[in-house]
Amino acid sequence: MRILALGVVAVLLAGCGGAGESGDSAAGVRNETAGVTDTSVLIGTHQPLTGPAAPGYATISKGAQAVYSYVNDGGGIHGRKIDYRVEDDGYNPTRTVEVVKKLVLQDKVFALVGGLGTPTHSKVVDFLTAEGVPDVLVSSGALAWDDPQGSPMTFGFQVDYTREAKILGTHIAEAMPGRKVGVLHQNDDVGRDGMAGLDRVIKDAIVSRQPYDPANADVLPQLTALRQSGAEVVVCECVPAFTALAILTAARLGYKPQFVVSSIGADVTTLTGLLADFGKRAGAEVSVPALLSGMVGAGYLPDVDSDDPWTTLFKEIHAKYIPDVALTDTVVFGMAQAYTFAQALKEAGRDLTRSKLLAAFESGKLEGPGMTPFAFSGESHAGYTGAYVFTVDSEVRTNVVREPMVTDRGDGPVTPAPSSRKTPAEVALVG
Amino acid sequence: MPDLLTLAMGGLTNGAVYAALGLALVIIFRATRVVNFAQPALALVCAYLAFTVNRATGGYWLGLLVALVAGAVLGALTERLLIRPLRSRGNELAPVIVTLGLLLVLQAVCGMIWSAEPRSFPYAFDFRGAFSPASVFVVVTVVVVAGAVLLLFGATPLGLRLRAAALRPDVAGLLGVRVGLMLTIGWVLAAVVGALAGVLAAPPFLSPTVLDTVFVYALTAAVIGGLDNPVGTILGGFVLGVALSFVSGLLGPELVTLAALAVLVLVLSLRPHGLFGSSVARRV
Amino acid sequence: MPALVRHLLWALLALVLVVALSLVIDPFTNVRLASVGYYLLAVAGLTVLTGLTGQVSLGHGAFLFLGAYTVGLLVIHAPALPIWVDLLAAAAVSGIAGALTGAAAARLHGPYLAGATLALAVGLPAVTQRFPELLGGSNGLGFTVSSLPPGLVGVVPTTRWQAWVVWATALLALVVLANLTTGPLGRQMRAVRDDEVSAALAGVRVGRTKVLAFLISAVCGGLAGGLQAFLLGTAAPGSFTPALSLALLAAVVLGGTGSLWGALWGAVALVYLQAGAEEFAHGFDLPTDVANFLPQAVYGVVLIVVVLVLPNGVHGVLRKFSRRRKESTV
Amino acid sequence: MLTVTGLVTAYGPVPAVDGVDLDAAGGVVTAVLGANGAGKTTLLRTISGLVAPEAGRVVFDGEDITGWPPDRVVRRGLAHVPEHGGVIAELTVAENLRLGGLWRPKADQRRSHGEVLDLFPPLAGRLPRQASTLSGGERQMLAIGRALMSEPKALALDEPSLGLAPTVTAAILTTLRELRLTALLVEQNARGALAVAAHGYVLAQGRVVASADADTLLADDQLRHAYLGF
Amino acid sequence: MRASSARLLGVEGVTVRFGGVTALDGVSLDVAAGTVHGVIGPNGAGKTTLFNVVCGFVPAAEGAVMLRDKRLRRTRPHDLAGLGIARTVQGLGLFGGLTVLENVLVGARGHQRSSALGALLGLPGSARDERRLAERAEAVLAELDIARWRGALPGVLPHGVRKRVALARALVAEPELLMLDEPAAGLSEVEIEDLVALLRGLTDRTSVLLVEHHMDMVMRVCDHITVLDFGRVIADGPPAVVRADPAVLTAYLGTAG
Repeated sequence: MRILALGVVAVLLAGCGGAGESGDSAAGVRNETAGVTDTSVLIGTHQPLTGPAAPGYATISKGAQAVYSYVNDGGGIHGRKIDYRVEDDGYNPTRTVEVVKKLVLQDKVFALVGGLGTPTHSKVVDFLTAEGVPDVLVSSGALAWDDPQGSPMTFGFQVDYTREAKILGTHIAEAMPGRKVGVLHQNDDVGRDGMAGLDRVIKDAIVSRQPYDPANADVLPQLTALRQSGAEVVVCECVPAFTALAILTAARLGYKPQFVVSSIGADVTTLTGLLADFGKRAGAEVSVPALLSGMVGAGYLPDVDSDDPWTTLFKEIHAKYIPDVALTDTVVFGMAQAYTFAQALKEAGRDLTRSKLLAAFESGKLEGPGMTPFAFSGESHAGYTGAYVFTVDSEVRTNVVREPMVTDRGDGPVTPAPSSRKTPAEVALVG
Repeated sequence: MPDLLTLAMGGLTNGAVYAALGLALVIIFRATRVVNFAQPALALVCAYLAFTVNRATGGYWLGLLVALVAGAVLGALTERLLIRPLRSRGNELAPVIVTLGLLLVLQAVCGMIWSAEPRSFPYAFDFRGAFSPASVFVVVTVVVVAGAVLLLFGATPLGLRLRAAALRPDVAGLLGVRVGLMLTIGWVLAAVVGALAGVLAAPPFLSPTVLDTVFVYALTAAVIGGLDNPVGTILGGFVLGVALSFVSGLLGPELVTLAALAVLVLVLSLRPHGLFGSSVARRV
Repeated sequence: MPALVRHLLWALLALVLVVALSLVIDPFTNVRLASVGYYLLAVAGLTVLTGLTGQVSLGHGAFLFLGAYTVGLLVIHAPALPIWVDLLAAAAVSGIAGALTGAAAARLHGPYLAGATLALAVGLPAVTQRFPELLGGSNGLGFTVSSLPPGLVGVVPTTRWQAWVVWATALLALVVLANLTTGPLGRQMRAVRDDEVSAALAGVRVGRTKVLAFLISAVCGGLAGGLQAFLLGTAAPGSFTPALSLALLAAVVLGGTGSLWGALWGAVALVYLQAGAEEFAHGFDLPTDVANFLPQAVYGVVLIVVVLVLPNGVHGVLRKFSRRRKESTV
Repeated sequence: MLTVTGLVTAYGPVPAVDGVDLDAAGGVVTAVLGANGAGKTTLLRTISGLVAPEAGRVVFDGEDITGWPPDRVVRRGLAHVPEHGGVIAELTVAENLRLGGLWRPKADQRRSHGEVLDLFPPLAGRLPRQASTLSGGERQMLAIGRALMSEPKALALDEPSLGLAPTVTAAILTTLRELRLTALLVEQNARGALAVAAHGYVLAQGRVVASADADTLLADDQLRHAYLGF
Repeated sequence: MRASSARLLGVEGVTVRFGGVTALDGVSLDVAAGTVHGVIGPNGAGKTTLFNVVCGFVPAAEGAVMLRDKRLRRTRPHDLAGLGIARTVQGLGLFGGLTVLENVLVGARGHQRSSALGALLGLPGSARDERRLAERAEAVLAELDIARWRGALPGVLPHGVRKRVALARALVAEPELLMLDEPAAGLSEVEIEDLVALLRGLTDRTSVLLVEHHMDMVMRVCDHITVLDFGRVIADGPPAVVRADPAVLTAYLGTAG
């Protein structure tokens, strides 16, 4: 028996990374320069690389890594190469907590960048706050990240679901007045916050609200209900796979509503890939152009199809570092996020500390890939403040029909975004 | 008033797939008293192979054929390499864990080869309309295959051997039946039916975890119907499919899994061996 | 020495070892140490059920789910309660659920029980979607348990304290399980497992015994879930997938069915096999998809190999080994 | 016809058959007698390949069949009717019968089928019924008839009288003798068995304790008393 | 033959049918207190069914089973021990995963006083209880001369020892009525001699009802014998009477050609 007990000790010790005490909150002192050396800075993230949420999201970190490689090959930021550690949490909150604790306590990352998912990331915000670890550019449109008092370390990234829905609702009210609106929404904060935004603008027009469960790929009952409600417009607060499922299921029912899709589910490249095969077998009426043309979507990052200078840069990086990964909005998301973080590192200056990084975010000087400004300031930690609206034409190209708009998450108006926006050359991270 | 007909037809299509995968489980359970937890993964590999062939040739039927052949090979390999060594063990937990392990390995292999991204998988026919050709194809195929399997078991010498080997392996051996071979054939047959279920369940999107819920409902259908009763399982699959479609449409999609649990608890508390299952006589 | 004293001494020794260990390891390893602790409890509970009464549950994650949510709700809505009250409540809630499940399951055998319990693991967490206001929907509950006694703030790091609480609770429960396995109840459970009719003829109430086993096992699961919530501050449906239930059962078999020592090896495997496989995958320059799925594949292969090569699990091998050593020294 | 030498079979550490030598001559019935647990059934199961022996040899019709799988043994011509007949209750009478000789050419199967029904007329009327509905005697007929479907060179029977009325037992045993098959007959019903057998072996504790002509055994009061319980 | 008039068990005109088959047909018998009562008959005569009726596992279509003066209704197996009945089963039914001592301890279940909770918490009362039971079990093991096997699993033991373990498990409950299903099956002559002596020695504390094939043994051990054939009683009485009955000879030994 004693042998067994000693075995336990040995096994546990084998997994022990070192006996340092710093980094734990009880030590009382925040380590301002954890993960930073003269030649490198270590950052981490949690992503669903496997499991139910992996489809659609597993490529974000690929895009981010490509940008970091590009930056590092250009000499890094202030001479520091960015070491990006991706931990798989399988979209399981328990594992999120475990891997984030590992990143913070064992790997001692300087900052957490772009942690993905509301159910997952919401469980580590308090911990990161307590440990004093910057928690920036969270990959989720939930409202919780914007809480400078309660969670001073946390900053959002993408436009929140409420703001975006207000903009889409405004578009519906103006471009499709008097039409009955149905909503298909994921049964979590994506749907709840999105509906809150719609309700601020077009509450009276909504005739049916159908939730879907991401674990149940059969949305026939929901689309049937939407059709029965007489909805002429269907707003999709969905992830891409469910946008595609909704479009296909509507086609299956012979139901032809105007689809209006929030940015998380409106990735035309991904949708094209998902819907590609059906036209081949079932005829032109279910070809990709037939299914997607006319779809209205929202975006806040430059479109993959556009000749935006940022898109040009991202295409170059893509071609050089990850040519075998399809260049989707999801990949661009990861790239834009990484680029924004690199900018913040540059802004923080040569003597990098965690406080300086936070200050760089709150400076309001970060402008970049996104089509609308960040809300970042001392008072707000919300990410992008608005979105543009596009439609898909019969050649599956996107056309912007409403230039970038900004709004707040309350009852404020929807107004055009400022037109000024830095180009890659102005940001000049490399070279 | 909800569109009950559409809900029913949608449920029938889903139920056909549960029935087919459930039938695969029942065939193996009857032959070897093992619940094959690797069944969804075996079917998944076959569906991905069909996908690859589809992409390469643009045709549907060659892909289906490849999937069925792959199913046969995988079924035989699984039985010979993983299940047979456990037969003499007499431990009902061992095959559970081994098939679970295989499930993890095969799902991971699919992820490694085809990535976690969903891939569009075509329907066999036009999928539009309440009674779309694609839905009719799924339902008819499953009914025909189930009928063929029942005919094979009930009316052919091979079926007689299979049943004898499953019911009384010791006696079957004494009657000249090659019991080991019959068990392998049972697994092959089940894996082929499973592969078919996988290909039918794959549209519109295929990803490594897509068959997990299908498997849970297939197992539910088999348990409701009685694990050793193919007819009960097929009925169970269709009934469950329609019931869950109604629950999703009338009460909300979040209640679907709870409804499946409720049905299961109800059935098993009335009949611990399923609606049509045979109970083993109590030994005194 | 009476069994109780012997078991308590063992638990005390183990606790001393854990405390000593927690002093020399870094904070994150303390988190892992605590994780081993709550998994140990969950696996031990399941191994009692599976090993002693032969009932195979594929749904034990449901009891962890109940325990975690009980602690989460109490921490949020009754923050004044001390953590041990929360844990007792978690044990009570899952115990009641376990008794109900056990009563429904007592007539079921083999695959029927497996199917029903799997449906439980799939179905129960969906309750959170039905009551999103109370249970947080798919986001679940997030909270922080601050249980560090005021006198220890700044003296003992949080993670170390958490490891102590988790292990103290787990070891206390293990003492009860050890009493069970070595005492008359465990004997009756094994009798029921081996031959229900003979056990009944000897006066053992077969149904009641099976329900009791389920109840005890569920209490352990609920406590483990409560400890997980205490440690990680989260209770969300995404954490209690069927995969968790299956992993617990796999850990039982990996360690060696029916043995509390085996439960320890199973728990260590649950925590370190995944982590180890990830390190292993990162160690090579592999394509992303391969690297992402390698840990899962390694886990699956380990399961298959262990069952095929070590029928009695890790503990079976160690016992054989130590017995052989003993014999060679005599 | 069938020669067993030094056969040892064990379940676990205790041998159930412990060095048995036995010789069954062609064309006659050889009886194996003994109390419950004497090792009779294990002996038969080892001969027909259901259990692997620890030691010893089984030679049948000039060929060493030791360790052969049971399906090969029956195809070689040695059919085994197990204890209680081994009728598969879930199958019909017709299916049970067909199982006996599935590997043989169709024409041979048909011929044997006719012969078996001639031999056991009660079966003919019950072909489509589930075997579970048969009476004990009918089951035993079905079991023997099924074994005959393989047109065996020899038959090994395990307690065909189990649970049968004496008249039925007598009828079955008489049929057996009239078939003039080589048969190895394991029985507790010693008197009935010895009445149709040419030679008898008595087993106790897995060993042969007596071997003699059937008549000699019937006449030996002391042996009867000690080992056969009557 | 011991004079003992008090009736412990009475079977009164019991008929049992399974589907269309009549397994028992108006069977009556009395077991007097302090006696060994044998039930014999060819295989399939209905002996095990009779046992099951007495235990209450199988309901009688007609007739009644009386224990002392109380009519036994449908009993669940675990109630038997409380009624003072212990029974062995044909297949022995030993617990393969329990040692010999543990097997016997399970049989002593009825004499356990401490509660489940006490056992879980390992309270002193439970530990005392456990010691007391262990002493009783050891005593029975010693009486049956199998104490040296106490730590072994049944699977590795010779058949004769296993039969004794099953007997010990029944005896440790100190029943008023001990029901033995073929206690001599598979035993050697020497072992049967021991068994006969042992059973004769039990009559001061329990009555025995046994089903047995081994005629010689039954004749020597029993005070009274009931012979069944095809579900009917064809003879009933002391061994000498039964032995001489021609109907018994025909039924039990079979007719010769």
